[in-house]
Amino acid sequence: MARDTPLLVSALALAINAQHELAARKRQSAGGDKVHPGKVNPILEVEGLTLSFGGIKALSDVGFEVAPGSITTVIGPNGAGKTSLFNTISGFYKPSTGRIRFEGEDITATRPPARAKLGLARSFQNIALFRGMTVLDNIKLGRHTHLRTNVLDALFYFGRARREEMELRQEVEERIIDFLEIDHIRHMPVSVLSYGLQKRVEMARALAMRPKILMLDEPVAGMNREETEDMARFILDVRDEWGVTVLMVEHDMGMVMDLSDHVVVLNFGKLIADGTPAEVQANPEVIKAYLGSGDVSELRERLHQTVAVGG
Amino acid sequence: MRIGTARSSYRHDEALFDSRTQYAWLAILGVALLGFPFVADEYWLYLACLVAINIASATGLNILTGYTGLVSLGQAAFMGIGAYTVAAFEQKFGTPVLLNLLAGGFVAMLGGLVVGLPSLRVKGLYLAISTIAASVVLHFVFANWHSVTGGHSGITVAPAEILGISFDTSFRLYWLFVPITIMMVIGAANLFRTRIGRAFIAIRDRDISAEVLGIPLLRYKLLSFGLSSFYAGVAGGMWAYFFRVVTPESFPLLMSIFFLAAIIVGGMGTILGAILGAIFMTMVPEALKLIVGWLPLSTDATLILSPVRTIVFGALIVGFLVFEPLGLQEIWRRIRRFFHLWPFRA
Amino acid sequence: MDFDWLFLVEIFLAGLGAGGLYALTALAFVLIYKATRVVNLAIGEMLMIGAYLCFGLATAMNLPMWLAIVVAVIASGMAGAVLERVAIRPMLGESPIAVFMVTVGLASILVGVVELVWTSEPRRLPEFMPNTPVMIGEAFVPPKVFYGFLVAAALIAVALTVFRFWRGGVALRATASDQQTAYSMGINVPRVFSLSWTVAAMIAAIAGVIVGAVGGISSTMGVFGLSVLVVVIVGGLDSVLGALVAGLFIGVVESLAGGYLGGEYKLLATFLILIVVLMVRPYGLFGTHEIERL
Amino acid sequence: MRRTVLKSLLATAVMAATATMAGLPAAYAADKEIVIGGSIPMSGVFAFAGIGIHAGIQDYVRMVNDAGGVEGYRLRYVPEDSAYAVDQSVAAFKKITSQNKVNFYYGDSTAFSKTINPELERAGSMIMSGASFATELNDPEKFPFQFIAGPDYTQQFGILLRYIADEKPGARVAFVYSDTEFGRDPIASSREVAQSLGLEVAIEIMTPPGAVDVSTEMARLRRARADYTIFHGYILGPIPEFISQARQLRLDTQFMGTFWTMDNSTVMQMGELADGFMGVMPYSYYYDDSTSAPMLDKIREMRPEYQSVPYIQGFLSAMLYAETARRTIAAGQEMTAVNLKTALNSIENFDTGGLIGVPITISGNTIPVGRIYRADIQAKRMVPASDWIVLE
Repeated sequence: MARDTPLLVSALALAINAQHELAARKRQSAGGDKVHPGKVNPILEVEGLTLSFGGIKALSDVGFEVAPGSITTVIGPNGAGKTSLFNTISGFYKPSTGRIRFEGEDITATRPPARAKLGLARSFQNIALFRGMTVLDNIKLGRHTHLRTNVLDALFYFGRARREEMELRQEVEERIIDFLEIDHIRHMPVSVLSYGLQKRVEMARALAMRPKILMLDEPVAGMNREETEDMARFILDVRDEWGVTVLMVEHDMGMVMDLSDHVVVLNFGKLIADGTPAEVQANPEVIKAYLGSGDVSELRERLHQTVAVGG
Repeated sequence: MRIGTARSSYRHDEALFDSRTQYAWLAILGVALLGFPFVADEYWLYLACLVAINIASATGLNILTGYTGLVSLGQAAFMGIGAYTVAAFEQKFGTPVLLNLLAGGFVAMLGGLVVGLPSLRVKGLYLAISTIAASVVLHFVFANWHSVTGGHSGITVAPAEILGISFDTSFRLYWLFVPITIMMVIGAANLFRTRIGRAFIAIRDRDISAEVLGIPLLRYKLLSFGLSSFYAGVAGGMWAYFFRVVTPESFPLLMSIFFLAAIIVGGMGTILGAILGAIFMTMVPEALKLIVGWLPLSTDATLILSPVRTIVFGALIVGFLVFEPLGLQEIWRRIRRFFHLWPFRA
Repeated sequence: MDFDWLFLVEIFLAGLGAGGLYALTALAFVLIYKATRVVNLAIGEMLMIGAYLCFGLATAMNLPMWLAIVVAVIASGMAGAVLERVAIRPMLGESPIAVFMVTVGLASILVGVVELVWTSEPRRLPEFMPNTPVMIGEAFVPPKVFYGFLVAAALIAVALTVFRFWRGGVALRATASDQQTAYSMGINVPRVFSLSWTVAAMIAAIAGVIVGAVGGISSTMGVFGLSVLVVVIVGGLDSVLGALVAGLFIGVVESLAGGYLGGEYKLLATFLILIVVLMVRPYGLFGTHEIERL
Repeated sequence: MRRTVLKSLLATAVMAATATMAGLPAAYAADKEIVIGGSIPMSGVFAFAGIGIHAGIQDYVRMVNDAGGVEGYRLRYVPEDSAYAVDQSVAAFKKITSQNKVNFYYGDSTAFSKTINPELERAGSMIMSGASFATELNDPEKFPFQFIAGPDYTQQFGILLRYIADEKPGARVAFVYSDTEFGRDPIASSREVAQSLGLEVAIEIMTPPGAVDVSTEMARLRRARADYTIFHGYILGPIPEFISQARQLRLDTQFMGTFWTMDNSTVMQMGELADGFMGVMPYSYYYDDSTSAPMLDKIREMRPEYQSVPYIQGFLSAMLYAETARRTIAAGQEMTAVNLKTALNSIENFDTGGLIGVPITISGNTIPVGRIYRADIQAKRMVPASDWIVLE
C-alpha cells in the first residue's frame, strides 16, 4: 500500500518543483510534436486480453496501444495485474482470450524466445540476473538470439564463434557499458552488486537484446533519489539516442508523470484509464482507485507534511 | 607476488589464459604431461589413463549438472552406450579407432537426447529420478539385447590400433587418451566463452527468465543433455579400449554417483572443478590403500578398507556440500590468491 | 490349457504384500518430504540400518526379538534425528538438489557403517513371525508376507491418525504447506524438521525389519529404496494417499511382471511406469503441481 | 647461483618421484624366487571369500618356504586388496606386476579375468587362476594362460545333474538363478546337459538382484513340480526364503546349490531350513576325515578353527602354482607363460593330499571333479552324499 501513496505526494512535489531537470529534458526532447497514440501505426497493440488463474481473473479485457518512440507507463495499485500484463506480453503467460500485436503482426501464439528475437526486451520486477555470471556475461547473454554460433563453432572457438564474440564484446563495451556507466563493475559477479547497480545491469542486458520495445518492470523501485534520477536519464536517452520504444511499470509517480508520454492505469485487472499523464491524473476513477486502496486519512496527513516541507 | 597485467585488447581479455605467469604454468603442466609416461611405471600410467577417462566424463556431467543445473544420475549408463557402441563397431566393422570413439559419442548423444526429452515437463529432482529410470532401462537393454551387446557376458574388445600401432599398454593408451581428454576439456572451456555456454548458465540460474530473454529452453536443455552424453559416450569408448571388455555390470548406478560426487567435490560449474574432482575421487581409494598400508595396524587392516572407502566417499559428498559447496577449485583458488599476495599479506 | 486363475490370484496377493511394504516406506519418505522438502535418496539405507540394528541387538546382545525390534526402532529414530541435525539442517535454504546430493552421500556413509560393523556378508534375522501357512481361499500366501502386510497396514493407519489429530501432526502439516507462515504462527519449525526425520526413520526401521525378515539383510538391501523412489514419484512426492495407492500398484505390477515375464522384467516394468507417469503427469497421480513464477 | 639451486632442487624432486613410482619393493627382489601376485577381494561384497583365499595362499606359501621352497626357489606372495571392483583389481594387477616379476596371479572375478586376459597374453610371463568359475574361461584357445582350480559352473551343474540322473532317472529339475553374469553363466549350457542325461528342465526362474520377496517366483516354482531345484548365482540371498515357503507348502523338491553357496557357515546360516540341503563341492571340507588327507591334517594343525572352502580353494591354487613351477624348473625351462601352462597341463593323476579326494588331472582349463554333500543340521556339517564324480 505504502508504495502507492507517492502518486499524490510526488505529483504535488512535481507541481511545486516545476523546474525539475528531467521534466525540462523531456519537454525538450519530445519537442512540439507530442506523440498521440492511435495517430501513427502502434508498435504494440494489446486487445481484449483476459488472463485467469484457476477462476481468478488477473486481467480482464485489457486493451491499449503503444506508439513507436513513446514512453508508455502502466500504473495501478498493487495486485492490479501490471506484472501479469508484462508476463503475458513477453509470452510467459498464455491469455485465455485477446491478442497481442507487435508491429502489426499477431504474436499471441509466439513462444517467448521468438518474441525476444522480434525485439521485445524486458527487465524484471524482482531482478532476474544470472547470479553465476559476471556482469559482462549477463549483458552478453542478452544478445543470444542475434548470434549464430553453433555447438561446433563453440567447442572449437574458431571462425564464427571467435569473430562474433569479439564483435559482441566490442559493441557491449562501447555502446552499452559506457552508456550505462558500469565499466568499473564489468568483471564482477552480479551477486555482489548493490540493488541499484543490479537494476542497471538488467537494463544493459535488455539493451543488448537489440530491443525495438524495452519493457521495464519497476526500473527504479527501491532506489534512492540519485539512482532514480540516473535511471530516468538512461530511460530518456535510450528512447532519444537508440530510438527504442519504452513500456514500463512504475510506482514512482513523480517519475511516471515526468517521463511518460502515455499512461495506462489498471485496477483489479481492468483498464480504468488510458491517456496522457495530465489526463490520467485528472481522471476521477484513478484517484478513487488509489484512494480506495489506502487509508484516506493517512494519505491526507502525509500530503500536508509534503506541502509543509515543500513550501 | 604478482602484479595484475593490464589488458591490451578485448581479444586478450577474452582469452582462456591471459597472463604470462599462467602461460608459464601451462608450459610446465605440458612438459609434465609429456614427461610423465617416461618416469612413471605401469601402475601410475594405468591410474593416469583412468583419470583421463574420468575427467572426460566428469567434464561432460559438469556441462549438464554444473552449468545447466540439470541433475543426472545416468552418466554411467551413457558411458555404457559409448562403450558398447565402440565395442560393437570394433567387433563388427573394424572401423578406425577415432571414428569408433566419435560414433560412441554420437550414439550416446542420441540416448541423452531421448532421456532429456522429459526435461521440459519435469524439473530438478524429478528429472534426476527419470535419469535413474533411464539407467535401469539401459541396463536391461545391455543385458538382454544379445545380438549386439553379447548379453551378460558382454563384448571383448580388440586393442585400439592406429596406423599399425596397437594401443595395448597403458603407456600407449596414455598418448591416445590424454590428448583426447585435453581436447574435450578445452572444448568445454570454449563452450562457456560463447552464447551457448551462457545460455546453459542462464537456464541453471533462472530458467524461466532465460526463456523470456530469448533462450528456447527445450532446445538448450536437450543440447546440454546431448553434449553431456556425447562426452560420456567418448569417455565410455575410451573405457572400452582401456578395460577391453564391456559387460552390463561395468556401468552401475554407483558409477553415476561417483561422477556426481566428483563434480561436487571438485566444484560444480567450473572447468577446473571437474578436473580436480575426477583426479581426487579416482585417487582417493588408492591413497586410502596407501594410508592403511602405512598405519601400524595388523594385517587385517585391509579388511576395513572397503567400508572405510564407502564411508569416505559419502563423507566427501556430504562434507563438501555442507562446508565447501564450491569444491576443491575454490580451495585451490584461495591457495593461489594467498601466494599471489604473499609475502605482503597472509 | 486353461488359464490358471489361482496363479494370477497368488501373484496378485504377493504383489499386494510387497506393495504394503512399499507403501509403508513411501510413507516415511513422504513424511520427510512434506515437512522438510527433502527428497531423501537414503530412505533404503535408513531401512537397512533399522534391520541391522535389530539384527545386532538380537544376536550379539541376545535380546528377545520383540525387545530387539523396539530398541532398534527407537535407536533408528534417534539416528534419524542425528542425521537431520548434522547433515540436513546445515543445508537449510540451499538448493533442493544440493540437499538431495547430501542424502546420496548419507546413503553411502550408512552402507559403509553397516559393512564396517557387520561386514558385507548377507545375514538372516532370527525368525519371529508365525510359520503356519496362510490360505486365502485356495491361494497360498507366505505367512511373512501376510503378517508383514498386516503390520504395514496397521502402522499406516496409526500414522495417518496421528498425522490428522495429534498436535505435532498438525504442526507438521502446517509446516508442509508453508514454512514461513508456520514460523510466524509460532510453530517451532526446526523441531518439526527433527520430528519428521525421527518418525520417518522409525517407520523405515520397522519396514526394514519386515523386509529383512522376508528376504534376509545385506548391505545392498538399500536397493529396495529405488522401487520406493518410483512409488513416491508415481504417487506424487507430497501425497500420502499417492504413496499408499502407488505402493500397492507398483507392488502388484512388479509381481505380475515377474510372474508372467520373468524376474528381469520386474525393475524394468516399474521404471517404465515411472517414465510414463513423468511424461503424462509429471507431478504424480496425486501430487500438487507448483505454479511457477517469473 | 640461484639457478643451480633450482636445478638441483628439481633434480631431487624428479629423482624422488621416479623412485616412488618405480616402486622400491623391487629393490630386494632376489633372482631365485617365484612370485604369486593377487588381486584379492579382502573387502567389499566378496570379502568373506577373499579373506579365506588370502589365508589359504599365505599358509601354503609359508609351508613350502619353511620346507625349503620349490627346487631351491622361494615362493613370494604379493597380495593387494581389490574390493571386488574391476578397476581396483586391474590397478592392483598393474601395481604388482610393474613392481615384481610375477609368475602366477590370482584374480578375483570373472570380469577381471576377462579384462586382464589380453594383458596376460601380451606379458607372456605368467599364468593366472582365480575366484571365478565362469564357463567362458574354460577355453584354452581364448584364455591360454588361465585356469580354474576346480570345475567351471557348467561342470558343477553337470556333476549335480549326473547325480540326479543316477538317483532318479528322468527327474524334473528347476533352475533358479540370479539376473547377473554369475547367475546366467551355466543355464543355457546346462539345459543341454540335462537333456542328454534324460532329465527334464521343468522351469528356469530368474530373480532380479536384490530381490526381497520371492512369493511370485515361488508360485511359479510350485507349479513346475520339480523333483530337484538347483540354485545358482547366489551366496545365500533368497535361498532360505524359497526353502521356507516350500516347507510351508509341503513342496516335495530337493534343493541344491553350487560352490559359493556351499561353505559350511553359509549353509548353516539357514538354520533349520538347511537340513537336507545338497550341493556340489569340488574340495574336501576342513573337517572331512573320511579318508586320509595329509594336507588337511597340516591345515588343521596350522589353524585349529574351521577354515572356509575359499580357504581350501586358495590353498589348492597355491599348491598348483608351486607344482607347475616345480615341473617347469625341473624340466630346465624358463618360467614363461607358455612353459608354465604346458607344465600345468602335464599335471595328471596328481595327489592333492586329500584336498580333493581323488587324484586330479587338469583337462582344458579346469579340474572337472566334485562331490555331492548334504547338510546335516545336527552335526552342523556337510556330509558326503555321493562319491567323487569326475566328468570326462
